[in-house]
Amino acid sequence: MAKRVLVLLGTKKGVFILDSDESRHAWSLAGPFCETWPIQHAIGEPVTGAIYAGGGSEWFGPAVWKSNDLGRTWTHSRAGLAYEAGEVPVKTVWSLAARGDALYVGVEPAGLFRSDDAGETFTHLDGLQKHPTRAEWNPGGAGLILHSLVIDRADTRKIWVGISAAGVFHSADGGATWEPRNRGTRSDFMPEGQRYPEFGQCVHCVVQAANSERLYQQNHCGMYSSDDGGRSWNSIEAGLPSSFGFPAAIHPRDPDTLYLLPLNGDIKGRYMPDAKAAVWRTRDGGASWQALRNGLPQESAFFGVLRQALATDTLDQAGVYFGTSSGSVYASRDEGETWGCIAQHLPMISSVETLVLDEAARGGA
Amino acid sequence: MAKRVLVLLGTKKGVFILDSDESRHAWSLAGPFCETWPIQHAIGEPVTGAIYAGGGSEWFGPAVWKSNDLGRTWTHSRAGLAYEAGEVPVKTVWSLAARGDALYVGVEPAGLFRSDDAGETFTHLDGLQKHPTRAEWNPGGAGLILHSLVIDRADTRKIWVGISAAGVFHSADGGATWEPRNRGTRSDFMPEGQRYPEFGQCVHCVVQAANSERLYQQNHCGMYSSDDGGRSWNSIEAGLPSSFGFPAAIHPRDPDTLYLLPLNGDIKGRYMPDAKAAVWRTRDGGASWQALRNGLPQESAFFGVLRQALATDTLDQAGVYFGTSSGSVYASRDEGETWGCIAQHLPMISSVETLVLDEAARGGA
Amino acid sequence: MTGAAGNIDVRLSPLLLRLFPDAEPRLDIAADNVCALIDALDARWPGMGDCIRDSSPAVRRHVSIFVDGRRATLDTKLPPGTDVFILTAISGG
Amino acid sequence: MTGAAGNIDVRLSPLLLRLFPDAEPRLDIAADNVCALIDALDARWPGMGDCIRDSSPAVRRHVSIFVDGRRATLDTKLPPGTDVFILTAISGG
Repeated sequence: MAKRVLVLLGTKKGVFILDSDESRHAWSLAGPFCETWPIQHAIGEPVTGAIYAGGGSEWFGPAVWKSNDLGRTWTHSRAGLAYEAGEVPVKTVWSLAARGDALYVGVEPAGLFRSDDAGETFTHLDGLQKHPTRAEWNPGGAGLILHSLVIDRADTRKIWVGISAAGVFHSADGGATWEPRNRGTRSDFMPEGQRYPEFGQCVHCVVQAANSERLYQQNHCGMYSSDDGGRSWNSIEAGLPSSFGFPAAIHPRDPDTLYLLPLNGDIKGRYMPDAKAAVWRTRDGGASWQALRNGLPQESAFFGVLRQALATDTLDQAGVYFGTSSGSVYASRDEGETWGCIAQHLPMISSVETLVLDEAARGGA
Repeated sequence: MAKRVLVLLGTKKGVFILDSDESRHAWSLAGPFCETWPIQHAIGEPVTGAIYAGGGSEWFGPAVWKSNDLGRTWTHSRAGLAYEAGEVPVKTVWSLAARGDALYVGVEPAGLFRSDDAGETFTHLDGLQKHPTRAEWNPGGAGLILHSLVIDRADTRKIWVGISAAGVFHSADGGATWEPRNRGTRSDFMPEGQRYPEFGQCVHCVVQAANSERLYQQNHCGMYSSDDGGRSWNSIEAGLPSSFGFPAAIHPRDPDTLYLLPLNGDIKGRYMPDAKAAVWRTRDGGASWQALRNGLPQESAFFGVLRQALATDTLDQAGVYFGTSSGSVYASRDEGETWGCIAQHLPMISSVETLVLDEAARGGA
Repeated sequence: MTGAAGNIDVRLSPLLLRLFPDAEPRLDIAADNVCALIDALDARWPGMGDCIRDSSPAVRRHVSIFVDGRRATLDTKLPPGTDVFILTAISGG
Repeated sequence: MTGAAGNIDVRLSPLLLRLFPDAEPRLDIAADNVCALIDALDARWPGMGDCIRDSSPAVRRHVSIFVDGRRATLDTKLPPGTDVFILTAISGG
């Protein structure tokens, strides 16, 4: 059956949706949705076709928005999406992951919630709050944020989260108990002799490889992979122009293929290296890297790309998409070989995700 | 003598400078300067040729940067740019105004400093801190910010400041004493019956007309002019697509000509009305308005323009320039009739100012 | 428009109305204090309570509740006939 | 490299060095506590003090001073031979 591709954009001012047929040549733009709230993450659930968006209003606090008709109409809920009275209140939703009607929600200050009714009501999985190291977690410059959420494909009790700046934590029991999984990742911002702590790393993005249990991690200080569920991490940054970047996106079928967007460095402005835009790809699990620049701006590219703003689709050949801090979206329909700008003049883009549907589903957005 | 035009951009990641001859057809871009600090305002002083930039590092606090060679080299100073011990510290510099070697600096939390040695050292003009209403000033959502700074052309002891959200204040004695100047401006965000207070208005931008003592004010709630130094304000918003916007820029010679960039409204996303970009111009002091769209994006323009990001130059015909929240700069060399994009892919633009020099000054940036 | 005996007269911010399109911009409601008022609003329009009040618990930082023209907290008493405005703060950018 | 008798061993953040290109990344300096250390740095490189310390007075929120591996405040004592790192916090966006 013919496919339809939606690119879901979480932005500083609501959700936007780009929509194309499977040729991915022409895109229509709809939005802004979600009352122009700052949206950190918008995702699509491929089985139910639901679209979820999480963020936080500066007036009204956090909520999860939902559309069952591909963006045409939206509802919002915050039922149960709160800590106990007296705790620092939940400020905003940062990350979402869905499996059918189960929805996982990562928030700031760092915590994890779960919905079993497709985002109507939420339950706090309080294991992270009860972790013995919790009091020592460092909020870093941007706050204590649970921004990366990996639910194992085979066993949804197995969860990895990335928290800035506490590091990677793993639960084998659906969020009840957690352990730090940071061995081998650096903390260059600590004094010498304290740069490989048990926790406190500034993780930027964690993803799980396709058809595999392998994890990849873009960190504030380096790029890593792990073949043992995060118990140990190996540096795969050799060959990259910078060890600093935010997002990482996996190929939909090949566990050895990964896309990154390195920036020029932590303290040098955090834009494209040499102000020339490139996506970097490995085909061999990080042993070697190629710059993909064909069609991307090669001068004065002073934008950044945030941690959730790089994605692939599931077509063959895979599409690759990223959204910039300056509100442009670039897309490749050939696994990164060639690129084009498919939207511009948008608000700052926080997240990019794709939803591939059977053409019969056409009618929304 | 032939002229050279610099467009000074304050951005979230440093200062950038666009440079052209007087034809204003081709622009070269230099930057980022100022160690990619968040810069709220960058200005040029036309007599000395000095460029000043004010901002605040998230690590190191506020400073004023200065270049005496048109951007090639920079120094920074914060000597004296602090409140008394125990006060809430100065967070960032927001606005600058220069007259020869005198430099006025508006900061957050709202206060005013003055340098008499071209930005080497600063003295706090503490009249605003001592104002009897100070304790009641409302910081609003973005903080208590002195963002608008008008120094009278003829008499530098006469100063008007705009503070969010305390309103407009005037000093006739160089900053020693102040009085509120808000009569006639609305506060729609207050309960009915309290919408014309003595102070507490959410002023967005104050400018002084050319060759005149007239003031113009873009407010959160309306657009106003005053012919009595701000003692009373008259609404001039009829004919505009929205009463909400941030910047205002005067024509260099005609006191009746003013440029604005209205947004679609306070609670609707704060982007271009109908997502079509337009600068609005009056030629009759606000009695009527025309939309100037020729060459500006007319679809999906979901960007905003911040309060200091619209400027004119002093050539004949006057140039008009604005920078967007999505990092693009648009310019007109015919007083707004036609427009072109002269830079893109930049960080979020906070301020746009111009510096017109005699061609002999060429050599910097 | 003054309320029924014992009731208070509540007006809601346009931003809240955008979020809860079924809500009324102005309503009569019975509540002894601000906290009880928020509970009553939440009972009518589920979720509205958490939009106005956070789990501190406190009125959210950028929401203002004016009771007879003065800024109120959760404990502020609401005698019959009181005027209440629930407004959103101005905000930059 | 341990300092001269009575001195402490101070290392400065790369970000501070970018702002003060004449400063040395590592130096021996005499100071009884963190506040005196900052005064001494400011005397050598005018303006550096206000970059590290705000007018609260306190170490700036996103600057960390580690004294023998532990996070310090302005009052923290600096016995001779102490290792001091002046570092900048990680930060988003």
